[in-house]
Amino acid sequence: MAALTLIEAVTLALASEMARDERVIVLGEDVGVNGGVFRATAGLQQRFGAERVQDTPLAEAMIAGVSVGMAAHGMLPVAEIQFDGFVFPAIDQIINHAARLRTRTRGRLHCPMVLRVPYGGGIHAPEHHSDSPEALFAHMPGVRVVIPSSPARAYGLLLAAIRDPDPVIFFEPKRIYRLQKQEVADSGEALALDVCYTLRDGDDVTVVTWGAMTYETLKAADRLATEGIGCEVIDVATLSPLDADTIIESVEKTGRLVIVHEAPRSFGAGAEIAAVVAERAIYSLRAPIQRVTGYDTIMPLFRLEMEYMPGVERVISGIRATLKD
Amino acid sequence: MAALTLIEAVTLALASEMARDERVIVLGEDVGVNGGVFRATAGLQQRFGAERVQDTPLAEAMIAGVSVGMAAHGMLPVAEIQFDGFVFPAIDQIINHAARLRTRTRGRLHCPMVLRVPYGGGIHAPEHHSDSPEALFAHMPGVRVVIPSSPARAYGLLLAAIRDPDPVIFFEPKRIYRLQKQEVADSGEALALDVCYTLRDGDDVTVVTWGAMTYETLKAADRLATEGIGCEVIDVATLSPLDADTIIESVEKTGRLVIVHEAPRSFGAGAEIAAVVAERAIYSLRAPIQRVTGYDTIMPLFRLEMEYMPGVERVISGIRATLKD
Amino acid sequence: METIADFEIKYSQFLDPEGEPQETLPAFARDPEELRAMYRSMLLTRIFDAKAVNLQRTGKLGTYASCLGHEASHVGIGAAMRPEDCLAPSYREYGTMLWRGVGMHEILLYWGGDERGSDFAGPRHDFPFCVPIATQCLHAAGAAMAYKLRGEPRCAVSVNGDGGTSEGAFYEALNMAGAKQLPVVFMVINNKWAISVPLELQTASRTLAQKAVAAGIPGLQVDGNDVIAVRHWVERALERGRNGEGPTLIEALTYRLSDHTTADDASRYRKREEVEAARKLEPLIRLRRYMNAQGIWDDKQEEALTRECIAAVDKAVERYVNTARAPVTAMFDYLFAELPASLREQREQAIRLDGNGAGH
Amino acid sequence: METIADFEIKYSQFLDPEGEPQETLPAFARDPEELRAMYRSMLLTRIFDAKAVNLQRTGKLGTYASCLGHEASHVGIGAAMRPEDCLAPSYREYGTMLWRGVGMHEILLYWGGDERGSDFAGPRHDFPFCVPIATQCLHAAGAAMAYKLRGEPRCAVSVNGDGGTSEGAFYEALNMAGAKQLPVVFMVINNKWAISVPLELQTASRTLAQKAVAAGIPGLQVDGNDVIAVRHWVERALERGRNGEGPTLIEALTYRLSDHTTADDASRYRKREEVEAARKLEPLIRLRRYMNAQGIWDDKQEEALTRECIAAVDKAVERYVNTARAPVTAMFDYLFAELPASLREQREQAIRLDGNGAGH
Ligand SMILES: Cc1ncc(C[n+]2csc(CCOP(=O)(O)OP(=O)(O)O)c2C)c(N)n1
Ligand SMILES: Cc1ncc(C[n+]2csc(CCOP(=O)(O)OP(=O)(O)O)c2C)c(N)n1
Ligand SMILES: [Mg+2]
Ligand SMILES: [Mg+2]
Repeated sequence: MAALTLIEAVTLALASEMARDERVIVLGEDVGVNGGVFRATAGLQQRFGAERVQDTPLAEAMIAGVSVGMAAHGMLPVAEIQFDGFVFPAIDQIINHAARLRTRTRGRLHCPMVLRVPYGGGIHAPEHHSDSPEALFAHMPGVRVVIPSSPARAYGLLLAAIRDPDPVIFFEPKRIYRLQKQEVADSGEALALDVCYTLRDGDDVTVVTWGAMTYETLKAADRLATEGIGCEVIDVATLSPLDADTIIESVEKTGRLVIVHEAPRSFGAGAEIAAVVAERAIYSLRAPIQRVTGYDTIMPLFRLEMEYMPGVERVISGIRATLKD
Repeated sequence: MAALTLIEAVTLALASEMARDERVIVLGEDVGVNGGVFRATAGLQQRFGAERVQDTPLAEAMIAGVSVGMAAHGMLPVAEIQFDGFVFPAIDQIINHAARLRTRTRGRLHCPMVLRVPYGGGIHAPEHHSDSPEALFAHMPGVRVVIPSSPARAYGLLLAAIRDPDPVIFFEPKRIYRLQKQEVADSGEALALDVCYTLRDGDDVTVVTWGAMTYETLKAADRLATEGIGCEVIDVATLSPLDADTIIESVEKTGRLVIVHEAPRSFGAGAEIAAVVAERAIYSLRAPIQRVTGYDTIMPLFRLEMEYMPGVERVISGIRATLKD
Repeated sequence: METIADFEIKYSQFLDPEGEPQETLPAFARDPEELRAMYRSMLLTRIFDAKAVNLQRTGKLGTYASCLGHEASHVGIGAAMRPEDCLAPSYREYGTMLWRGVGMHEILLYWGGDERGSDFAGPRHDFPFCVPIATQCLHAAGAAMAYKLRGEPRCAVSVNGDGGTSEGAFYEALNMAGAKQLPVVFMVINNKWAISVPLELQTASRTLAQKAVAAGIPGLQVDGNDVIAVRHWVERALERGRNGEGPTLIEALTYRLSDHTTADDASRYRKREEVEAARKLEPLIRLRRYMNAQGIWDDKQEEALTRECIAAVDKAVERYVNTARAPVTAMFDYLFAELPASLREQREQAIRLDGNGAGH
Repeated sequence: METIADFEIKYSQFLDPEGEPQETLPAFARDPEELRAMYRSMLLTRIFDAKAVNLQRTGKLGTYASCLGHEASHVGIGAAMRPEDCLAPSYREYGTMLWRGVGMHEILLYWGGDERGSDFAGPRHDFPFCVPIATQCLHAAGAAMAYKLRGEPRCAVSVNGDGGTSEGAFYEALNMAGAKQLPVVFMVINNKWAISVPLELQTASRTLAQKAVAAGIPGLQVDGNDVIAVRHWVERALERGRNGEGPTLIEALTYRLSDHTTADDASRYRKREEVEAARKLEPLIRLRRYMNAQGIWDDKQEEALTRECIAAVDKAVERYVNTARAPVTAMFDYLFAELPASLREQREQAIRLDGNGAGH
């Protein structure tokens, strides 16, 4: 058992599953000798060789499409897209193929691939390196969208993603890659997909979030706790398919809902959560739902990025707004 | 003034604006001699020549990217993507470039392009020819998503889209391309973007929809009218940026909201509408919001497609459900 | 200036349009059984194809993409491949698929709007039809990567058209396969048209085989109406792949004698004379002529085979038209290995509404 | 088998690493003023580049992509282009941009996280830096299409790296430009590395110039450390474009002497010896040697020029560091030509929260 950062937990999960199952193949740009631009695959090529940890040519549609082909033919590819802003050329292969290979062939072929995508802002990165495109993938039936928010969940959810017989888009919140260490045992035990994780219990308001925003949200909850306000903080973890039940249950208890995400608000993933609650738990709501999100603008270059991203203050005002009524 | 189908209105708008403004260039696969696989560009090459109506090589990322380049350099490209299922390779150019050229250059360059995309099911088309991916584009700040639902709106909104100085994704509901004729004058008058169109007034329930589903919705409203139930039917028309005000106002009047769309429900565009209402008009709601949508599955091949798509019966039950409370 | 690299693109034809051998035939082509088997497959494909077009015209099939004229290219690929190799087709390669064991009724099911057509009996590892142009090239490269990693002596074969060579995915696949020396064969069926777009508007490239140069892999052009040339060179390319010598691009020159699909009207954009000229080069005639000349095929055999093929096609059509619609639950039951809890309610709804005017 | 097409790829170098002419120099290179202007630009670029790396190291700049070693390739392109031509760069071509009139402080603003850096004074029609690899090739093709349609004698030039030649967008642009005979020049700066991926893993293609063959357009390789070769061949390619003779692909062979960016540590993946060997071929030395030998440049001039460049860089740095952050409203005000009503509230919120711990 060792204290690991989130990215170290990713590396550990990869190494662990590669050792356990030789069908697991890591591929992507710079994942080999260099160990990935974030070092998520550091040491893997040395340990498992250049066939199992492959540097690919620079082409994201290719990385996704080749992964589909490998996955359909008995391998378990875990592909890395270098940054959020470069995942878009891969969308065609994900939506038209990975997501529907099982449906199209009535189960004759399926596509057990994982596409790892470091995402989000807050690290003062260059242009096109700070996007949060999770909502696009969440709207694709047939793929799972999984987002860890702690080292332990990164380890357990990535194992689950690799073992899952269907495609998983695994968004890694790069802003918290190295934020905190947590004891993570290399137990080989996967965590459950398709369920939310309740990070903190509370009776006054339900706050639903994922990725790096869990940190801002937990900090806000801490602050509000000193005022006697109890926030129930739910990390969605698997964004799609969504475990609405856990959220509904919580809202039925608290009567208030705040959703926090970094991506632009409109047509973002928070909208689905709000919609589900408006459909299934409207009579429990004692105040309007609040979304605390990025603005409906282009993620700015880094001098303005912290003005773009929801921070503790914005989360707190969102929560307070629901408590007014 | 002539009675035109929706697709004829598209052709008319293209011809009209090409005649008025020589910067307008039509490009895409088979748009030339063949006049487009749906015949939306029929006759245009004969009239305006092969430079202004260009058959391109078969590559959607290219079509989008070349359009960005042309648009940044003084032309007004109107590109056709042949079918919904083939728009995905173009996403990278749309989200990373078209949507943000103005922002990135602080207005030095901008991108007045239109991407026309016939979309949706119900025409017994082959695989990958019946998708409804509008929500993906609606979540991209910096592009407009416009969807006409009648010949007159097709004409007026397409003119507006071409004249708009920013990129517009113009989704054309192919199922109603030839469903009904309507008198459309070649007035050269654009309709307003960024506003909803209220197609029918009613006091009992607000039904928000777009594209081909306006027909199912209007039929449902007709049927319910015979029972004395008044549906206010709103065609969103510009999905993004969304004119929430019109919807809110209507919900404030009716107290009930049903959203109808063909795309899969979860993380679909309907979620945003539900979310906005849950935020801004929750106290007006007298019943849970209902979404009547495609299922969260892959759009099936055509033998099952009518079981997938919301039809009049499903719309009616959705409306009835909100009237129960 | 010095020349630092040079390339040449070769062309191969064994039988000319008159059925005259132009070179010494490869061994398989000297075996009458082999020739008859390929001829049988081409004829069956043609009869099947005509029937399918007919079914569409009479409202019994959805939009259908005819393969008229492509029989030699398609059957040649099928005959060259081994069962354990993997096919990643586009949407037109019935000749290849039938040779490999896909049922005619399964092809009809697919174009009849039923996913079960892609759950075919043929090689269970083959990819299904692929409509998004050139995306299948990457799947073939991926399958080839799997074989290479496991050390299996197998190859993947992707097939796309002339239009498909304009898509980024095509080049990305070639380049990847070259960089990794994957056991894959990229077939480009150059039938001169991509719907209404003629080759000259598609690319300035004189041949499509030369696109291999960009990836540093061998490329060659064959007469795609000569089943012997197609089979021979695909066999050689597959051998190269199995021997670890990497990928090959083969351009098969043929002509789309039909409309693009039944939804298309080619008379809008191409001249009848062009089609008539191309018809003279079509693949069945020349093989029959050659076999006739060799005394290994006669009119009686032709007649018997035609009857046999028609009977087989009719049987498949019957099976197709008698296949009941799949249950609505099928939409849900193959989305994931297990139905997520969140979808149970939608599944119930679909069952409840089935046939009940749901989408109508 | 007959050969139906053949191709050769040529290589051009005027000045060898010792500064010895290998061929008769083009006219511009016989004009001392021209040589000194290019040398000045290369030296300014180098001094600017070193300073930028330094600013990053001291926390005054974000991640920065050094152009060390690329000066001849970049300045050669700039010197060949006319102001009315259009540049579609990647993220490294400071030499080209400075030549064309972009301010050094603007480049710094960009890497300092401020969009105003892309609102540069230089040619207002040039595209901004482009990070998504190879996507800019399509923009150049689009701009070229606009020029062609309007009959303007202008060309577009896109620049990408060796790694960029693996992206589908690169090939799609080449093919489109070939099919339409667009006035565009595709520059591939082959610096041997794409971050940690060496050329051998990127492609099996022996040269990157031969990728032109796939599009049926001319391709050629030049010594990218020889500013004369780069400028000469880019000029020729631009002339071809302006004369309606279509696109050209030029591969400039150089070497990335720096880390990929300041966020990279190249010692993890490449040998010091390789870098040392490459350093001997770098572009400034050879032009200086040649100019020295010609008696048109001496140490005193070198010293004066160095001082002048340092002063210019310092001034730009000062201007950069003194540029106040843009207002938060900037996020909203350039999204569309006019702010949509739906965004007004968000804009108000951003103003209200500005600096108020919003994202902190
Ligand atoms: C990505 C994509 N874009 C567009 C289409 C629509 N489409 C179907 S077939 C076709 C032409 C294909 O031409 P070619 O590659 O030459 O193959 P052929 O049909 O001639 O066999 C087009 C444009 C598609 N299926 N996929
Ligand atoms: C589409 C895309 N994928 C990945 C990246 C991340 N990335 C930035 S630079 C780079 C390597 C580029 O190599 P090359 O094209 O040779 O250009 P160089 O940096 O050597 O100038 C990569 C992978 C990116 N910017 N865009
Ligand atoms: Mg074709
Ligand atoms: Mg490079």
